[in-house]
Amino acid sequence: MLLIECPYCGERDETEFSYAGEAHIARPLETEKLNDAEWADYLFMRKNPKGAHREQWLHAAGCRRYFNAERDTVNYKVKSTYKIGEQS
Amino acid sequence: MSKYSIFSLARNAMSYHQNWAAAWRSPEPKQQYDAIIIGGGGHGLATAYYMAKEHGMTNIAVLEKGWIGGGNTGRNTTIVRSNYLWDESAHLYEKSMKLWEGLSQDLNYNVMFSQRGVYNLGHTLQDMRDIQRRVNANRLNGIDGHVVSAQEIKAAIPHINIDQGCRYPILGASFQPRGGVARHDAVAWGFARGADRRGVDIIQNCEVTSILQENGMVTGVETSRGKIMAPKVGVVVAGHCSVLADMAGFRMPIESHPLQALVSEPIKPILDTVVMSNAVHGYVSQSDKGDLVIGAGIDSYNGYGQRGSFSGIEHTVSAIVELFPIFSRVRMNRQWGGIVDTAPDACPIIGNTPVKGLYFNCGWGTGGFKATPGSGWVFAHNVATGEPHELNRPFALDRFVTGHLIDEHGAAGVAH
Amino acid sequence: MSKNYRLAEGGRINREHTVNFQFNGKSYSGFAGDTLASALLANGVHMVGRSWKYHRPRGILSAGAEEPNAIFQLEKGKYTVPNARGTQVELYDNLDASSVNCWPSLDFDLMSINSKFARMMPAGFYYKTFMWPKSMWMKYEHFIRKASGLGESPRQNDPDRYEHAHAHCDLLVVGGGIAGLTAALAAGRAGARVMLVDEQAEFGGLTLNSHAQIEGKSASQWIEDTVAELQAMEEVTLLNRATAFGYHDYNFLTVNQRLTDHLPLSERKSGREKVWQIRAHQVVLATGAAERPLVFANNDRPGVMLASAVSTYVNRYAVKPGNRVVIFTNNDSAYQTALDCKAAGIEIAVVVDARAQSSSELANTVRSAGIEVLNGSAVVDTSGGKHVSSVKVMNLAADGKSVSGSVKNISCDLLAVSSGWSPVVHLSSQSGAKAIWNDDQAMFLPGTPTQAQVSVGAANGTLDLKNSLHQAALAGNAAAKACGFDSDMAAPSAEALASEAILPLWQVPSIHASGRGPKAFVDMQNDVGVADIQLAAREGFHSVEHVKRYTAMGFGTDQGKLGNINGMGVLAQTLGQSIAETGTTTYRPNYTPVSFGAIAGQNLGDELFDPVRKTAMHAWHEENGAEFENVGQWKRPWYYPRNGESLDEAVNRECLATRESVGILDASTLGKIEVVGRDAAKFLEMIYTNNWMKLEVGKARYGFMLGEDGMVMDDGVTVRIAENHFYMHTTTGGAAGVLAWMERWLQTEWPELEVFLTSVTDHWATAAVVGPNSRRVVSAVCDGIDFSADNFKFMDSRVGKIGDLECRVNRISFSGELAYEVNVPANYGRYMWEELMQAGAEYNITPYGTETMHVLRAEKGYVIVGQDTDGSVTVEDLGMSWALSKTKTDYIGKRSLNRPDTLRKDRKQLVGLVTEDPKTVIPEGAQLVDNPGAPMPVPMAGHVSSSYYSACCGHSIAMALVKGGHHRTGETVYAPLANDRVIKATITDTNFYDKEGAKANA
Amino acid sequence: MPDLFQQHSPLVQIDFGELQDNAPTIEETPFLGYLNLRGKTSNMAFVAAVLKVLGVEPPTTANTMVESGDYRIYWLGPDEWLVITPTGQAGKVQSELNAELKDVFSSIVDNSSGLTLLKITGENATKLLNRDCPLDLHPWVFKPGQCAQTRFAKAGMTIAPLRDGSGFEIIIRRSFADYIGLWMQDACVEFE
Ligand SMILES: Cc1cc2nc3c(=O)[nH]c(=O)nc-3n(C[C@H](O)[C@H](O)[C@H](O)COP(=O)(O)OP(=O)(O)OC[C@H]3O[C@@H](n4cnc5c(N)ncnc54)[C@H](O)[C@@H]3O)c2cc1C
Ligand SMILES: NC(=O)c1ccc[n+]([C@@H]2O[C@H](COP(=O)([O-])OP(=O)(O)OC[C@H]3O[C@@H](n4cnc5c(N)ncnc54)[C@H](O)[C@@H]3O)[C@@H](O)[C@H]2O)c1
Ligand SMILES: Cc1cc2nc3c(=O)[nH]c(=O)nc-3n(C[C@H](O)[C@H](O)[C@H](O)COP(=O)(O)O)c2cc1C
Ligand SMILES: [Zn+2]
Repeated sequence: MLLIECPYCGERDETEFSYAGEAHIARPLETEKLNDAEWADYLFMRKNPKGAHREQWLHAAGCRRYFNAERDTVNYKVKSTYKIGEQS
Repeated sequence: MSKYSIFSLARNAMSYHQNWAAAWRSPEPKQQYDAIIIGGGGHGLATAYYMAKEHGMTNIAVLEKGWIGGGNTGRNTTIVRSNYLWDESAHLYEKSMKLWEGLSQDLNYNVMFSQRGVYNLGHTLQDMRDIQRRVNANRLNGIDGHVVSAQEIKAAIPHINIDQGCRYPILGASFQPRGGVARHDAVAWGFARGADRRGVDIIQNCEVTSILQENGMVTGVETSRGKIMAPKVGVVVAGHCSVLADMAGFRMPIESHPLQALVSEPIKPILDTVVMSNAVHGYVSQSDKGDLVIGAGIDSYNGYGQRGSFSGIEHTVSAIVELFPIFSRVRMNRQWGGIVDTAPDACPIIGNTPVKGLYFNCGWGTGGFKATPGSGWVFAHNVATGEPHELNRPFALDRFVTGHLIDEHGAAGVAH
Repeated sequence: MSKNYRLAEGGRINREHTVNFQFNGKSYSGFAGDTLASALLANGVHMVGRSWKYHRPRGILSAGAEEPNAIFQLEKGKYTVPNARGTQVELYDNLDASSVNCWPSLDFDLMSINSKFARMMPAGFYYKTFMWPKSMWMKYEHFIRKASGLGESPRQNDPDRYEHAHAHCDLLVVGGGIAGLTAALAAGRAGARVMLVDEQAEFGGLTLNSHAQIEGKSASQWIEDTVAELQAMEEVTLLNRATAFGYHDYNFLTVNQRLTDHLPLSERKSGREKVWQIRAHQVVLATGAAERPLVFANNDRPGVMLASAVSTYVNRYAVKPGNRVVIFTNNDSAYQTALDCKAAGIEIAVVVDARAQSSSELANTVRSAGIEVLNGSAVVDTSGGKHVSSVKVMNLAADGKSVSGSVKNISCDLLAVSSGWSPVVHLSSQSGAKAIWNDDQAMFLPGTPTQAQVSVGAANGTLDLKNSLHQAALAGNAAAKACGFDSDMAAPSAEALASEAILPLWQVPSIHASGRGPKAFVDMQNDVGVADIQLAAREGFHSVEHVKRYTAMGFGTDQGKLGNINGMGVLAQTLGQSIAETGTTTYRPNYTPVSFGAIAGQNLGDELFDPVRKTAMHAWHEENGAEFENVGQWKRPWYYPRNGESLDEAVNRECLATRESVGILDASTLGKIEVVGRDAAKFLEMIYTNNWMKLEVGKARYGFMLGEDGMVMDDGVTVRIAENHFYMHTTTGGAAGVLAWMERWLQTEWPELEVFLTSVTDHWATAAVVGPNSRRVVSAVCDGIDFSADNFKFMDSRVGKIGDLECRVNRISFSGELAYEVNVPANYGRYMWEELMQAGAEYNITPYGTETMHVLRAEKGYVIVGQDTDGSVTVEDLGMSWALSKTKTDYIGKRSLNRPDTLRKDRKQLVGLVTEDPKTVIPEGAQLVDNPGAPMPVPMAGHVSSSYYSACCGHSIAMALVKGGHHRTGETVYAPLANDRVIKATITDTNFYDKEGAKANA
Repeated sequence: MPDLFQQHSPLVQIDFGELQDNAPTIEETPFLGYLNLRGKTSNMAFVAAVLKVLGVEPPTTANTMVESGDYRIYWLGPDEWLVITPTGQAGKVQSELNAELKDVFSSIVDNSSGLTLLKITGENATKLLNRDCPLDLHPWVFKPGQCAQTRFAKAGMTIAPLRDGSGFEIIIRRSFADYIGLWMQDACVEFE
């Protein structure tokens, strides 16, 4: 059971959050200019690393903010959490 | 090597079982093979088996980082069925079902495939529409199944709660009589023994650490036990497929999630079919040892930890007690997790990759055990011939580029 | 009738309180404070069950959680519990226990014939046989299944309730033996928030048996005083009968507290069990150690018992487990058992010690008490039918690898065994610390912690009192300090006791050739013997995980607590490798099994399994006889049957009444989101597929939302309330998802946009007033609005009043009728509804539910996302490309619409269907084919997503997704049904009623 | 204002009157005014406007609340607050805020019918709430002046300790209120 530090509210139980997948995937600015493969890359291709992972979470039952976390996908330890737009 | 039978069992009993041969050898890896299969789960072993059996390729190695069958094959809830919605998947899973039906005999290894039927319950009007749609499609695809009413369910499963006043009353179900369960470990062992008998080297404790390529063509792999060369490499590593893809230099549309399961203490037979529910979110069957085998959905986050969160267990167990209130005093014995490779459309990815000679078979996610023989069979064809079989062609990686996704979330629904 | 093995004095039982109970239909008595096991032993009952596979007689082996054999069915009927461990069942009045896995009776068990065929049933025999003939497998399996399992599931619903609790503490101590008590005391005195849990009824652990002294008083006095001191501390919580069964990430532990199982059935009430979910800053594991049995031929006979268990029965329960005992050990601790037995008047035949010599103080005390010790010896076999009557002893080589010399037969009725101790590293291992093998101590010790936890006392391999206390005090102090408390408690004093090294002995060498001779058991519950492990290794199952799965070692209700380490030792020996190389299997929750009911807690049943969301008018709907439909978590009126009407009858009536006069629908469940800010319109341009910049204030527009994959995700009408203020509707089921989705774009992708989103779903109650007379009804109720057709047009939004109450009225229609949606704050929802009903009375205003709503919208060809779409349908597929902006360069999902697959001409497209026979309604979910006679697999053209009988049209109508359907109008398709019926239908457009839209615009 | 008696609380179908002897007291305070206030505290105009209307700046410390006269302001997020007003005053406060914030990026949404408030007091209040709320409610950790959004069972809630230490107030959504009420009633069986 994860214990996640919301950068706004502090440490809270995992059940207050919902997971929102890989972080730092920017939406392409001019989507029309992408070919199908590049678009597929944005849509579907994921790093899915074994180890350090940067991901988004939503503090759904709390402040309703999305934020980023760096979490290890093997031992599940959250190394840091940081606000959207910030670097960890 | 002797065939397994009641007679060989009796004969060996006379010699106090001192003379059984190893089910598979434990050879040292050779430097060069015609093909390498990475991943000694059910799918990898089946691939090697069918490559040897159907395509005459015997100079093959299966490389397994741990012990064979120790991945999802060894930790799944063993539900087998083929009642998928879309034609592409229905045909693939039905191929697998047909192979299951003769598998013990083909392998000369009893995988205890038990066709006790599978119920997929519907709890809302939309559930029932979806069930109708799927069953109708199945029937036109030659796959058995019918829609049953709550009363028919009750008649077949006396202990289920069909009280219409409960939170999500059971309105009906789809029922596939040919569905059922199998002894998961035996599937890995049976394929391993079958492959080994045909000359395949099964090499355990051998982790692939990099994929060797020259000019966009695969040449072999680096492993924890040294370099092993081969012009063809099939990757069948389930939850680890992104890790292997990374070694090969491309990305996959896959996320690896923990999927948990649990068992009760062994009890006398009380449930002789398989019951699955999307809406209430849980499924249960009873193993031949007597434990209730229970599972539900994935944990939301990516994870390679083979464990998930307790909240998932809590929800799963309440779903089961909601469906079967009489199990309330039965006790949960053990829980565990696997690493499932989920694809955006809940369908597998089987076929060629950007690297020549390198083939991937993954994305089975929460429901690939049932596909083990079929997946191995088509992938053997793909690796051996270099071209996909008709059955796996729709499952190529490029569907994510064209947009031709095969959305089986409805049929896959609750993890299974 | 039964013999009395109760000692005249001593023990921690309450002799004032006799407790009568039943076992296998016979009546017995014991005392309060007994366990079922101790009470049976006091009555001379050792044999309590049969083994799983061979149905061998089995007796009580231990006195705790590790028990593999003494498994009972407790009670009958609704209170029945399968697989209860008799060693942990507290005796209560009229307890009714019976043996499991034997038929017709424990003494005469038909299946014990399996024992005769044991040779045909080695490990993994299933996999080698039962394959021919193929058709017979399901029959074979039927019999295999019959033989499987231990106890019986209840057949009735559970009368008990279960509870949950969340808790937080500075320090959680698991295990209330002297080590746990000491750690808790140190932190507790420092003022920390401490929780101490122990699975037993009493705190004190193993030391409750002991004659040792702590701080100059008897151990039991010290325990009593310490517990009292802890109980008096405000921030300390002690939970007894509470098992920590799982250790998860982030120091999250689950504890199951049994609240009533120790009470007679008649006194039980309220919650039976409580599952605590505890987050602890620090954890001290003081879970003790479990003694290992020794492995030799026929080591499973009733009357063979762990030496420490013998001591426990004697000292704690004042029970003599036998009259004449042989003690067989490879380490010092069993010598204490010899002394305990002697003090209890049990005759000691001999102490058989595998070690060539033993000269510790304890061993010497035993010798000087006149007890014979045979060093360098081993018990190689036992005799006796259903109870041990004698043992065979031989000389054992110094390395433990062979036996020799003559066989001594020694008679006895009790064999106490000890193969050393295994620290209970389960929770520590679950926490992520991989147990480490220690050769000197011949045990797995807790590994390096990966979380804030530490093991102390016997759980840490510390088998002496003084050091246990010392470690525990240190750990308690350290934990308190880590939480910011000043703590420096000195360890309670006790005397050190030196002991001699253990001689690891994983199996007593057999006098028979490999695989022959009587079975020597490793895992008693699953009947795994030495020969099974050797066979597995021979067959190539070398990994300990393979051996586990091939032999079932450790799979039972005891999870191999006693057998696993011995099994690993045997495997290591067989493979010629060390135990460290062999390793353990994975430790996983649960430490001991936990009722499903306890894990589910209160979250069950019609009200609490999942939230039931109700609108402000819910009570009215109930009072007026509505049947409800689950839509997401909401309960929505489905239809309002009158005088026993069927669904169809009610719906036909509701439809006609609405189209002919006026109907009313509770539309409160639709998601409602306020979109506010300078960039609100700009934001909607990205979220919706159509244009929003130019929408006039006071006007509404219908829109589609796509996922980035281009598929329809949600739809709804959005009203522009002010220049920078929109009021959005989502589908009922989609509300939460849509809000999170939009927030995600705003917060993570376009933070520069000045837009705020607020959900107001719960704030507004909405009534849709629908039908030609709707204008009359709403204008009678709502003041301050000009309802005239010219001034309040279709898709207009107005603010008015109901009395003093402000209301918002939108002229939107999901039915093709003239219709108004009236919104008021939900506290007034019922008031508004009743006002409308009253005003509508003269027009026979008819409340209708979701079913009629579905029919009305289908008559107009309006789609329902999730019914007519399934995540693979585009707006174009729905034939609604008018809703796709041609001018916008981008919106969510737009790029995906140009992928090759979305451009395909043969995509499934939404069409209407009219059946040949107007009365026939095609079932929803029917598949459509062009040629019903085609051979299998029959190519499918599409499927029916919505289908109804339309009373207004006078014929059935349907919507279907058909391949290339937009170009197939007028063509025929067939719906082959499961009952072999085939329905013929013609493809039409999807608008079946009032094609020109005159009614909605009236 | 329309007649108050025309209002129905979301808990109209639940009676907390007769709970077990040792159960905490559960009382609804229905019909308070609730405004959802959004804005950027980096914008001085926003802060000033709030100060002017409510007499206090919106709290910027996470998980805290402030009181000002009849109003209470809960921190809900970095740019989000819940303003609680006495019954019937939400509309007035909303208009005042709207007037002051006309040209400031902000949003004031009336959610008065969307929420309701329960006071849970008595010795076992914490126990009852922790039956299925994962938050640490211990007075060392969660003090008067603090507040938090969290969950109770499968529903969300906003919770704050009462000033006098007698228990907590929780604010819950209308459509989940019945569920939470039933859950609590059921849980109270424990407190015989
Ligand atoms: C809890 C749970 C329940 C499930 N229930 C069902 C069900 O009821 N029905 C169903 O049909 N499916 C179910 N599934 C899914 C099913 O288990 C999997 O889809 C299927 O077993 C996958 O088989 P596999 O052989 O591809 O993968 P695995 O069995 O996981 O095999 C992959 C192997 O690759 C090895 N490997 C990984 N990386 C390397 C490397 N670098 N070098 C060498 N080897 C490597 C791994 O060690 C592993 O042994 C369930 C899964 C889980 C976790
Ligand atoms: N001489 C020997 O060989 C030997 C062997 C073992 C122990 N000992 C002595 O016994 C004493 C042991 O004291 P200790 O306190 O370390 O151990 P203990 O065995 O006395 O206490 C452990 C306690 O933990 C409880 N427990 C275990 N797992 C639990 C769980 N998951 N949840 C809840 N409770 C759980 C048990 O009920 C028990 O009360 C020491 O004095 C030690 O020297 C001696
Ligand atoms: C179908 C199935 C049935 C199982 N039955 C049992 C069981 O009866 N007893 C048990 O202890 N474990 C049982 N397990 C769980 C295994 O012990 C083990 O936890 C699981 O295979 C995952 O491996 P791991 O825990 O070693 O990581 C079962 C597993 C599966 C997949
Ligand atoms: Zn937060």
